[in-house]
Amino acid sequence: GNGDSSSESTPASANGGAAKVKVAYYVDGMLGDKGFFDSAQRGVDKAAKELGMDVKTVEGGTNQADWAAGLESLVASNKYDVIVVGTSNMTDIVRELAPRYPDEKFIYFDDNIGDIPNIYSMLYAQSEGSFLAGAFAALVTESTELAAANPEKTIGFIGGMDIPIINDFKAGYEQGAKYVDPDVKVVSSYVGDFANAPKGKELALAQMNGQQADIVFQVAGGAGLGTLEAGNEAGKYTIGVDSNQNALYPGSVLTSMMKNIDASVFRALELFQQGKLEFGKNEVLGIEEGGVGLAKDDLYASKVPQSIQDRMAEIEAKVASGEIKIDSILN
Amino acid sequence: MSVLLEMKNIHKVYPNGTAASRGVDLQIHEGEIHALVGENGAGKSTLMKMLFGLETPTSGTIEYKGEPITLGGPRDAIKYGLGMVHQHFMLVPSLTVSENIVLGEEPKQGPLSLFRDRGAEERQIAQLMATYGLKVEPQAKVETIPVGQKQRVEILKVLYRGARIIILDEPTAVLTPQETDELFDSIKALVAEGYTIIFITHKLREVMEISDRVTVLKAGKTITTLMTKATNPEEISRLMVGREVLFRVKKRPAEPKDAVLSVQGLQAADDKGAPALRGVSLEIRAGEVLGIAGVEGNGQTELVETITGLRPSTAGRIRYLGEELTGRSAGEIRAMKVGHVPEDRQTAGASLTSTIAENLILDHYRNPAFRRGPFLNARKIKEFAQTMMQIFDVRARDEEVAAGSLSGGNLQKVVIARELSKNPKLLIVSQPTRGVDIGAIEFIHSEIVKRRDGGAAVMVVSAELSEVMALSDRIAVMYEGEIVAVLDNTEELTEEEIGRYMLGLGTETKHKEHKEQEAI
Amino acid sequence: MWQSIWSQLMDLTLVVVLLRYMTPILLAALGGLISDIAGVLNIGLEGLMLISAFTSIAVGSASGNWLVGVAAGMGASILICLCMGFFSIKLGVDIIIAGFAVNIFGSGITIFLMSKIFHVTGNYSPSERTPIPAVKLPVIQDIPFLGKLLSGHSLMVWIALLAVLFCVVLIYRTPYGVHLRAVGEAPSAAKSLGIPVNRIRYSALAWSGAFAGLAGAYLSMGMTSMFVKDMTAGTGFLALAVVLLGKRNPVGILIGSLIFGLASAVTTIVQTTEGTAIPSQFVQMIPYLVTLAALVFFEVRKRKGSAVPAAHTL
Amino acid sequence: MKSVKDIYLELSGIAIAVLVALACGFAVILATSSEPLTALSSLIVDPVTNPFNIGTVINKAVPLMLTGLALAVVFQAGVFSMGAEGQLYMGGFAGALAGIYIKGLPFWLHFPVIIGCAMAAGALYAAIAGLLKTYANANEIVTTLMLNFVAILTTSYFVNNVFKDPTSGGAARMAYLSPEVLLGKLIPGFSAHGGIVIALLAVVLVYLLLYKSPVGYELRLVGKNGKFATYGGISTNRVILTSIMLSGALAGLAGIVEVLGIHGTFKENFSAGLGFDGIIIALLARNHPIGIVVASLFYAYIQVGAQTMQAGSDMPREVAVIIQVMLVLLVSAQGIFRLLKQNVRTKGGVV
Ligand SMILES: Nc1ncnc2c1ncn2[C@@H]1O[C@H](COP(=O)(O)OP(=O)(O)OP(=O)(O)O)[C@@H](O)[C@H]1O
Ligand SMILES: Nc1ncnc2c1ncn2[C@@H]1O[C@H](COP(=O)(O)OP(=O)(O)OP(=O)(O)O)[C@@H](O)[C@H]1O
Ligand SMILES: [Mg+2]
Ligand SMILES: [Mg+2]
Repeated sequence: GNGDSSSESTPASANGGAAKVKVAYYVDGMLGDKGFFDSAQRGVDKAAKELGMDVKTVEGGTNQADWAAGLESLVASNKYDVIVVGTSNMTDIVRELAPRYPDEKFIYFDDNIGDIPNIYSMLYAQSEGSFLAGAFAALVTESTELAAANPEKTIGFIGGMDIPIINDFKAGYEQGAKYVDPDVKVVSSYVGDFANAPKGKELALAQMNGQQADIVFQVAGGAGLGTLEAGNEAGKYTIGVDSNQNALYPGSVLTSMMKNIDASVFRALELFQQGKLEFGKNEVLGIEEGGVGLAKDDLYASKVPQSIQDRMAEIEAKVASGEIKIDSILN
Repeated sequence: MSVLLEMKNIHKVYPNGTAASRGVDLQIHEGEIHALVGENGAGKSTLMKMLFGLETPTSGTIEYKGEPITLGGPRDAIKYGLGMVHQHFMLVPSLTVSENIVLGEEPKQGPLSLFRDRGAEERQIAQLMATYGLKVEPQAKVETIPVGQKQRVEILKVLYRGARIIILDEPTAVLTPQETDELFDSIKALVAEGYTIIFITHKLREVMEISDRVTVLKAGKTITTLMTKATNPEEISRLMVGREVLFRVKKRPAEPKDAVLSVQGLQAADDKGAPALRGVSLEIRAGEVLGIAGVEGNGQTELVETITGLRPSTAGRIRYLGEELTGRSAGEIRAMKVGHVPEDRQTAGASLTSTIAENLILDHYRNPAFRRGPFLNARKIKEFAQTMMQIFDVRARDEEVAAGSLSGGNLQKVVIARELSKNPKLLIVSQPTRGVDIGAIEFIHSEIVKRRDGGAAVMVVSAELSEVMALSDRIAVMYEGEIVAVLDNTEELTEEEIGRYMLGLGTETKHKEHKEQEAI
Repeated sequence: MWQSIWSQLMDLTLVVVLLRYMTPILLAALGGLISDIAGVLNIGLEGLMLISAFTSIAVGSASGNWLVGVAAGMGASILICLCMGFFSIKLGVDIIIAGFAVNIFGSGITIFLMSKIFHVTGNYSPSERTPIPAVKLPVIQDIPFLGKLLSGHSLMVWIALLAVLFCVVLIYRTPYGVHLRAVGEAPSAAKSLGIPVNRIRYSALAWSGAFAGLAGAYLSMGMTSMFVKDMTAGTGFLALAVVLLGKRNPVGILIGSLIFGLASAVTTIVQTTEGTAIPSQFVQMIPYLVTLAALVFFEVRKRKGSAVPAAHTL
Repeated sequence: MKSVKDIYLELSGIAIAVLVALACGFAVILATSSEPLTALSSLIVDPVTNPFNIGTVINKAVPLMLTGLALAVVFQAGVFSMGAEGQLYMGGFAGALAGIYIKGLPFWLHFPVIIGCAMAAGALYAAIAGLLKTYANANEIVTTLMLNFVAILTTSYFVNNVFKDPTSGGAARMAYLSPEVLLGKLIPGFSAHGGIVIALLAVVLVYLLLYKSPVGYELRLVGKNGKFATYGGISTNRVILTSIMLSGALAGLAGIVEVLGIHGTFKENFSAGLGFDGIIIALLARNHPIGIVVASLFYAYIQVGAQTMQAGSDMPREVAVIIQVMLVLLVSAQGIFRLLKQNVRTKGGVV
């Protein structure tokens, strides 16, 4: 922990006199993806509220060239006790930077950083989560209980871009679907970016109307919101991503594949405050660790047939126990 | 006659610091034709732009029928019955003739008068054309019609707006003699109807022929206003230029030597693909000037462009100093010491946004003498440009001034300087003095004659018959893409005779010489 | 794949999708056209569309009325265009710089306002949706073929098609249209006839704002019911390309937009067909390659029509 | 050439524009920030006081200089290319391939080979638009915009599939280039990398080429008056093609310098609009190489200012961007200069 900060002048704070923990969150992009950036922000915000931390978020923007310098100026300012940063895009940058600032501490999410003593890193087994989404989708398309499920065994996947990180979701999704029924067809399309919501919608409509996909899993950030809307408009089903998007179109977004970045970031910050966070450690947060999973809220409980819920619980248990092995295309 | 308009002590400083008017006074009487003369850059156009509200005087007053008026823009000027035909056409090329005529004052129809009333437009224009005898195809796009007709469109524009005072800024500069005559007929008809005309020209013959009074400007100041009847061209030119001006070119009889250029059966198409040259044959010898006369549009432009490599020929041969020119590029031909002063100095003859020096080195920048290693030799270029400007009396601050800021006469001198600086063996000169003041004309003419005497073969193309006659040793007349006569320029040769050939009314007797020419 | 394209062509899905892709491009391109013929090339279409997309959905959902939303979107877009005019006409900023500035501004201000007003980042989906209505034609909608062809499209699709007609009339049938062309082509000639050149330019920019505004509103209230940051994703630049592809004339622009819409629709089908061997990046290229091909095709055909070969080639 | 008075007027015009822009920016800051002074000082002072930030300004200015030059070259030839973005990707891509797959060359040979490959790739890619313009008369704005998409998608495919570094995990990139060919830091401890040397060298060369060489003379002549150039025997098509390819080579150079100086290898989406920023730079500089140095540094400065303001105060990123836009607009407001000059020149007159 950060026991000694007597030199810092602290304004009157909630947790009685003790110096506030100063946290900086560096976003290598911009907030508003309704995905992992926002999710981490929620974790950080929660830490500010519940743990009384002093939080500063810096958005680096979409220009990759800015990120290394942006993060470094934050680190070099020496104003923060711990820096939260993540995503696979930052891995190389942080690996290079952290050893040069051995006194600074980093909490890294969404990738494993390797053996660096001042970094605690967390990787989410997104292929595990996507496996569940795929299994879920296969169960939905074969369901006879769901009104909008057609006899065709076709499910859809819409990715933002045709890049490895997205294709890792896709690979898990396909494995999940094949696990339930090897005959299920998976139709995949890519928007080309993470912003073009109209295109995300058109692609979904084409999958649903042209290819008879009755459920579509989107991994396309803002563009994916168009996909969710398409499902609602076409009277079909969708699966949200990263955070719980079930409530956007109740009954149409049947579940969401969540990366629980918020919870894990909050947890890490809490441990940090207590001085218990093990720097130098790399964790893989899968289903078992609660790092990924399907969003099972009230909507899930009420809109998804019990039979599917039961099957999913069963599959989840098998994944968690390691009985089902899932291949990730990364590493 | 009553004073209709008066400009008093007008000063004008342009934003770039040029003082174009430095105390001008001008009185226009109702119903007169008032000529305005002066050297290039004397401030004639500027003065008229102020009268038409396009420029604001820096100081001074303008009075209309004795009342001071302010002109905030052309709209105000139009209210006072003013109309202006500009020195450079103010037309929108892709619009039709009738759209250009009514532009800004369209007949309207429909709800809230939102739409154009093309019927009314057609009727009004037809009537206008009939009344003033100015015929132009109303539905033709302006970019497709010849200059003479563009000029008519400009005048129709002014008449359509009901102007009673018409300013014509060098209207005859681009007209053929025939077109000029027609224009003068129209002007006379207008004056007879009570219109007032202000007329700018560099041609003193025209001043004498048509004006009632003439005002001379020099360096932004009024020198004087004279009754035309009480003066003569010599006096006017002396007032303008400040010295005697020669009106006849002094030249010795030609001493022609070997043939430099010989063209045989040359054919070429115009921009639209129609045949423009239908088998032209001619020969120019060292030490002579061959003039090309003809009504504009009879193939002169195409002839010059084909010889200089700017237009492909479809048949025939061009030989120059024993070498074949046909099929060579413009660059190669220029490199063979062929000089070419193009008819259009504003676009083809000069790059207005480049400096004078850059305009002058067009033939030299590849020359090793102007290089230093892989680079251009800036000092050498500067020296060269300064020398040229001195020899050809180009008046400008220095060689780094943009060519576009020169007056027309000075710009033409730059073009001539460049083409002569390469010591051409063949010099082709188109419209060498269009829009140029009399002092500069004298100078340019004498330079051309000097080259002839130096042994160059010279071809002069001009819409100005008097210019062709003044410069040429022989005159070839073009009509419909053919050379219909080649005449020796002797004392007996008259403008009327050439004129007949130009109109395609040639007689058998003179065709003899034409045949002779073909036999070469 | 071919079978899939064929069947979707036959059941007219292709046409429906084409119309949806075409509409924002067509509208924005018509806006670009009007400013372009008046001599003020508007590079800022992208930013204008974003601003309008945000404003229209924000106002539309607040007022509960899509018409108010669309009007607000257009208004905001027009306002920005007038500012562009102020900077370029009055202050002499290069119109291209002003256009890029609008693009950067549009992206920034929408995200900023979204967080300030709605406390959301990235996207805004109002709970009360007020989409631009679809036009269901009473009798026609039940006729098998004609019904799908003509009925059920968003009102904005029809507005876009009517806008082509509107632009034809505006440009060729009204005095104002002639003034626009004159100002763009020969400003000094226009000025010498007392045509208020600058005012015409402002108005042309305002028109381009109005049309870009419609295009933006269609993105957030027609094609979707949400605003997503940077959701135009290059549509404004495609519209700019269509302005030039369409040879600066409304019908040409309609054809250009149709070509682009068709290419996008076909691309969508190809992309959603299972088992295409072509990598997705190459499929995504189709609309751009088709646009290039169309441009070259039209130019070469035009050149064959003219008799004189260009005098000097390489 | 310009007189001292003109230069003086120009400079005071710029000073006024900057002051007005800052006033506008300050107004926005006052309206949105609770710590306006901190925000303002981090916007204006931070980029030039902290050595790390100075280095960042320089690093950001490097690609802007190169793309600015690329565009100035075509603009001067009268061609409105918007294709620097795509050419930059092609250059970075080809250069990175040469860096990774050509093995066994000594550094002093390998480095120029990499640069050469990048410039050649940029030039060849640009030649497509050039040939379409000269032979098919295809509008260069349309072709270059389309070709940008094509280049970005093509390189994206290859970097995600064929040439992906297997160890790169979720981020698509090629293998890192060997450190010896990378552009290292100029001075240890100072973040500016060697790209600035390349950029300044390019500025000098382009300046000489444009203003002191026969090629530049032809190029500018074609841009100013194509008819005159044709009349003078210059093949305008050849000149246009040359200028577009030259521009492509410079854009390719910008790409590889970013790769060697910042990223270490070719990464997907690494440019983020540098090719379009170059258009702004070239126009701000009125296509003059020296102006481009100033404009790039200015642009980089306000970009870094926007970042430091965001990091150092409560200003959100978007407001920082808006202030950045205001600065660009006002500094390029020639009308301010015009008014100023006019007042000085016609002073004493009744206007
Ligand atoms: N728009 C302008 N800006 C700056 N200077 C100008 C402008 N127009 C004309 N001048 C300058 O003002 C002076 C007078 O020009 P003006 O056009 O009135 O001459 P002019 O008598 O019509 O000459 P010409 O016989 O060549 O037509 C010239 O020195 C010219 O360079
Ligand atoms: N903006 C300007 N700045 C500087 N000089 C100018 C400007 N506009 C016009 N001039 C110059 O003013 C002079 C007179 O202009 P104008 O256009 O009336 O005549 P011109 O056709 O060039 O000359 P001429 O009548 O002799 O053929 C010309 O030299 C012209 O180049
Ligand atoms: Mg099914
Ligand atoms: Mg004049």
